[in-house]
Amino acid sequence: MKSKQKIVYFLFILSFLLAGCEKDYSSVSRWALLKTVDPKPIAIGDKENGADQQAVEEIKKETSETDGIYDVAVVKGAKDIIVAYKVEHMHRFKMKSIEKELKDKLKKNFPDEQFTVSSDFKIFLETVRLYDRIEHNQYSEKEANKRVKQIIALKKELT
Amino acid sequence: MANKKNKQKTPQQQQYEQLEKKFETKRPVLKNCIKAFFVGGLICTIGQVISYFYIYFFHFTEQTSGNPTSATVIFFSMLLTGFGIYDRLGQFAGAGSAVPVSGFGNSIISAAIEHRTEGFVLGVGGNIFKLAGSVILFGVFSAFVVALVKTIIMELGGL
Amino acid sequence: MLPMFFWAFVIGGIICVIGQLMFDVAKLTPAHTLSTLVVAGAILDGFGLYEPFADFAGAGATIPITSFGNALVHGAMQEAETHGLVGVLTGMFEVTSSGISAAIVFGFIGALLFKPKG
Amino acid sequence: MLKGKQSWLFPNHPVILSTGVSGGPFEANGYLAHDFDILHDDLWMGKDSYEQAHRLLLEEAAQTALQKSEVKPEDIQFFIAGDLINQITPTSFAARDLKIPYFGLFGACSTSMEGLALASFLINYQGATKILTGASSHNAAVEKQFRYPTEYGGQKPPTAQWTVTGAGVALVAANNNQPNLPYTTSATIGKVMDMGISDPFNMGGAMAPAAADTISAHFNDLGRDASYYDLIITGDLGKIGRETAIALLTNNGWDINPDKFKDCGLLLYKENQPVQSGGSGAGCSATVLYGHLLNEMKKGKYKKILLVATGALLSPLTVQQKETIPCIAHAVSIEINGG
Repeated sequence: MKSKQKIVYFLFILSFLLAGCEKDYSSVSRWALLKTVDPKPIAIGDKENGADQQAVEEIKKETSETDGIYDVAVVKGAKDIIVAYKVEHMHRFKMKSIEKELKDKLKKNFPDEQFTVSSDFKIFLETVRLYDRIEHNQYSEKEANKRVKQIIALKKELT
Repeated sequence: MANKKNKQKTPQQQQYEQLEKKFETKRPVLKNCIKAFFVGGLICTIGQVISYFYIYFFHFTEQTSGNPTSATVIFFSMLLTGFGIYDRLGQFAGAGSAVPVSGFGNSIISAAIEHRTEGFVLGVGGNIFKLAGSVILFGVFSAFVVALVKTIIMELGGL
Repeated sequence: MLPMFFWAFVIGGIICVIGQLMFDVAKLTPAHTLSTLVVAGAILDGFGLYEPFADFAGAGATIPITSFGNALVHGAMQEAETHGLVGVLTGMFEVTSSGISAAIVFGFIGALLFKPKG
Repeated sequence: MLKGKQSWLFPNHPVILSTGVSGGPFEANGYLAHDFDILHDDLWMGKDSYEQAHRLLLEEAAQTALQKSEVKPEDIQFFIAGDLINQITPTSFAARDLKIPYFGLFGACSTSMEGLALASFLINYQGATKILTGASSHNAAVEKQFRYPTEYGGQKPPTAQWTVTGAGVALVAANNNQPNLPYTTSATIGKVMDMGISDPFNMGGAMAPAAADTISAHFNDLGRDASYYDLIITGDLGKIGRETAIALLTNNGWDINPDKFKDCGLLLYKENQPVQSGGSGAGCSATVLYGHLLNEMKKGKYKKILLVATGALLSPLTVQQKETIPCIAHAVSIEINGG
């Protein structure tokens, strides 16, 4: 416990120093928490204007129209679709009911898809990071799908 | 309670109390509240920064980042207590530094430091919860009662 | 994110002001004040009010000691869902353990490293 | 000689042969720093615990008093002293090393005058020729016992007082017509008063009635009034207690000149030091009297003073059991024949 925490604090200080030199991510995910980034929805392994791509764009539109939600990131993996979004601050009190409402709505409109819906900043951040890497072709399709699974696992830890 | 006490007081004592009140320096309630507001708010904002730090750089979500955040705040509280700064901050800010979890840490750490002259087992071990003990006791007991009541209600509701 | 900081500051500050009023107006000792706040946190969570509040205020709700009561109830309820009434007892420290263990560990490290300055 | 109800007269005028005063870092920054014989710049004073540092303060003050008058410990009959710590261990442990027959006193912060009154009485009636008497307190040791750990960030209200780190010791001896030495002329032993104050952060308010009662008794017993003295000085009433005591005495029909009614706890520290209502503790009246006030008397500023040391006889236990605070005050008058 002790040594583990020590490492954490060491990293804590170190990462402050390194934060300036970090070149991994492009500016989109870097500012993901600070401002509205509005990333394009992505369907992994799908061509431009494919059926999947149209579906994710539809999902994004649907999600964005929900009351209190802004800045939506959608990534479609092999099986699952991650829908991460931000909630306007004054709506955060009823964040749980917004999530439920959105889930029900998506299930109704897209009965064939598997959704992972989250308003957690971490999930949003990771989704945008994934989007960045796919956009910059840093990930192969396989890697991207693996990453999708990791994010879903992270979300499951929450509950 | 206060009423019962007053009844026990002789008229002479009550008369004296009134006289003494005239000379008693009033607690600067408004000033204290403003100081508590700003210091307490600042500590919480720092906590928010730390939790975003954990979200951004480590595998913590908004929900799970609470744990490392309080641990970090308590760590800083240890440093401030050890260097003799926290007691001065406490005199300035009152509840502003006592109510956040750093104040909980301070109460444990200050008791531990204070009693090291009596040895680590009887001194530190025996006195470390001298101040925080009541918080833990009432926290745990009230949580037990609340959870018990809630569980029973839910099970009855399920019947 | 920026409103998050703002609300963390404001809500955290307000909880501290409540504590200060308990010090100065109700003339409670720090131990009484903090115990009362913890119990208040537990009761609020009992009514399911603490979580939305924490969603809204972030660290403004999780850093003040009230969250300790909330976390204890949370741990107990989580276990209660899987293990029934026994879980209330066993699950209590599931969520809060980090705060207490950090305080204990750092308290002891502090005792090893520091002397009271007076 | 008993005079009136509760006062002693000392017709043989026991003299205060020499004094020793030690203090801590906080006192070194105060107004009266130059009146201390020994000042430490660290609360630990090189010891392993605050309690040991507490003992060191008393030992040093005692040694200084002995050195100044070139008296050996063997020539002293009794050591009468006390402090605030449980079972007055710092004083008793210091007595162990001094090897002087010892009376341990507990009168909380009134210990200094309790000791001086008893020492004067014994010497006046040939019970002894030389007695060492004193009182001491150590801020951190007392805080640790009575309040919170010293590093705990609790907020002290403006009525709170700051415990003095310091010891004052006087060597009281039979009067052999030594020139220019202060001598004690009378003492009034107070009774325990409880006016129903239960706030341990408002000691001054709790102790003021005891001080007023003892001063009134002193005036009545000896047929004096406030004009007899150049200075009436209380031990550690602080701002609130001092004003309350003046009001109480005025209500009782005594004419008190506020300029001649001071408080040891208010003399020690500067305004910018965070002592809230003033200094307190057993060492407060002891260090101020045996240092500052006797120096001023020797310089001729005061001829007759009345020192009223006040004590709050509480313990952390009684506070938690919601008991009110019983208080006591003892007065000793000290005079000097001006050169």
